[in-house]
Amino acid sequence: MDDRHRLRLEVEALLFASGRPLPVERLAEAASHARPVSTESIVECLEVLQGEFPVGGARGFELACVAGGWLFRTNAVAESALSRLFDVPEDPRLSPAALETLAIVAYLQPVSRPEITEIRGVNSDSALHTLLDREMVREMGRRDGPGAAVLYGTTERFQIAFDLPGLDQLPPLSEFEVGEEQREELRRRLGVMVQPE
Amino acid sequence: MDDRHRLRLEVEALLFASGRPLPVERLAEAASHARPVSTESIVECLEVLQGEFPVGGARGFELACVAGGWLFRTNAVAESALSRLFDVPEDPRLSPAALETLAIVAYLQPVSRPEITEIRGVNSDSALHTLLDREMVREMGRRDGPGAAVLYGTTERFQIAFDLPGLDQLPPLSEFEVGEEQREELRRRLGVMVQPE
Amino acid sequence: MRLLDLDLEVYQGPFDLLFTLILREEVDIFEVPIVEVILAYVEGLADEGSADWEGLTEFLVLISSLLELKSRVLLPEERIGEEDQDLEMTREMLLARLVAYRRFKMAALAFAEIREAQRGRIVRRPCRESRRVLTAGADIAGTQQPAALKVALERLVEVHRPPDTSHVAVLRVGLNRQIAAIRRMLRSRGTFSFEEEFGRDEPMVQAVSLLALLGLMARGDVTVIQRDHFGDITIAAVRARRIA
Repeated sequence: MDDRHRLRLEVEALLFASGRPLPVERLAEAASHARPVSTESIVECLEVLQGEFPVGGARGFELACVAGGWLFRTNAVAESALSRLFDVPEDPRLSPAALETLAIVAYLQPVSRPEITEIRGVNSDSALHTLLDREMVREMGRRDGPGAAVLYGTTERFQIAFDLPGLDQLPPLSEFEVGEEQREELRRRLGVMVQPE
Repeated sequence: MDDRHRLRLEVEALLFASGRPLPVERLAEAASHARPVSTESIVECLEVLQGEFPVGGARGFELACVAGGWLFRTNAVAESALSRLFDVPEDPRLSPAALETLAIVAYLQPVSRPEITEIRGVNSDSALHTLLDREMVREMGRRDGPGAAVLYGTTERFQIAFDLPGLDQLPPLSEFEVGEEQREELRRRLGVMVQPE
Repeated sequence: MRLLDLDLEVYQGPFDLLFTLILREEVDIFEVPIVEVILAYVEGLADEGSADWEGLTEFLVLISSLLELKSRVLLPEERIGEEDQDLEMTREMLLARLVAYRRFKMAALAFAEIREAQRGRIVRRPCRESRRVLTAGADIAGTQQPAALKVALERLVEVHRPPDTSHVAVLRVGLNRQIAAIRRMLRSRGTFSFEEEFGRDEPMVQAVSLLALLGLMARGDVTVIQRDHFGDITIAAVRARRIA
């Protein structure tokens, strides 16, 4: 492969991998790994690529100059296909992690993220994210005091999915009736620091 | 633009935008926004694109079949330029312990932590943690019965990182078997009864 | 016995170490300096500062198979046919584990190569975040079981009840310590009975004492007499030996 072809290959790879607009200087800098590459030769490459992938052309992506740099982006014509790709239908199943997290939120609400993590013993951010995303769980304000952790509770959508007329209709736990007092006892048993009130 | 060109444009855009391997069915599904698109016509588009962006070809990126789907990735030739673009290496090397653990998970999945330890003869928690962290390995549920050990398997990311079209494309484990000669030598050296004396 | 450089850092565990010792260094099992392997391992553990129980178990299994093989040679020769079969089994088991481990070690090396060839290939991040399209409320009504929530939470309560360990005594025993203890007794008395000294100790202490003893035998520092199978062992110091 001669130098010019190799440079074209590299510029193409850089633009593809970056995902953000790359100024000509930045491209030249990155391509100068073996010997110095001038901005002129970069501009030359970009012109060839622009001819091949023009804005609004017949290809799936196009080379555009935005925000002081160069960038590959998808062709607007493909929008309908793309939104079908990125709009993910809801998976009716709940992962074990999501179910555990949901159980904690359901029985102990309002409950904070650190408390959930403490009870489960593992980071629960992604499970919580899924539940928020699926609108099974929602933010319910913040705890008073320093740190002010966000508190989470269940939603109406949760009650619909689990066919619960009300939160007091959650199945009783073998050893606990789920009243206000028992909830505190449960928190204590699960090792959640009880906040000084 | 005729239908065939438009489909090609869309497939190109989908592959470009996805960042994850897209199975033929997924491409067909996304492209079916106006009227149903058959997997055959998708395969036809992929063949054209593969001709244009072959693996190890003269372009900055290539169309590869990994993890059961199709994916654009940069050409390995552009590595030096790319490493100058990204300050932090995208994927630090895996330690020998992590690679051993990964090999065990890849071939024996679903496999539990004690099973991995038994084969390696050392605790593999930290190696497993690294692999989970790097999303090369994931939890796959639990074994039935008491104790209920967590089971691990490999991820899509593992297949992308190791250029595997599918898990059935792993190099056969028999390739790594200790040879008959070595085995005999081992047997001999373990054989205390045949003391030379 | 020749000195081996036992830098355990280099090895990915006892099987790796043993495989290398036996094949690359061409050492017969008889020559493997078990005490040094154990000491290096125990020191490694001390450096790590945390107990690796699973690894320790595997290590003990390996070492005990090694010891069984070695002890057959070191202990007085009174073998009968049945024991030869046991020996064969121990040998086959050890061989099987070495071979099983080795396969994955080689696979790991192949993985490293594949990964190295792939390093330059970058997959870009997706152009946009996926958006979850929620199913209509009417369609999800009653799709989930409330009992599943109860089960999930009860399991967490179960997990968080710490096990009662009040009946477990803390046992302090170490290989170095037992080696030193045996040496002390030999210095003061010249000879002693295993049963009398360790017979009333915890099984773990007895096991480690036996490991220590076998290690000292392997070095040629002690000699033992065992009159009957499973009978008491009399231990005596080897005097004329310490030249170097």
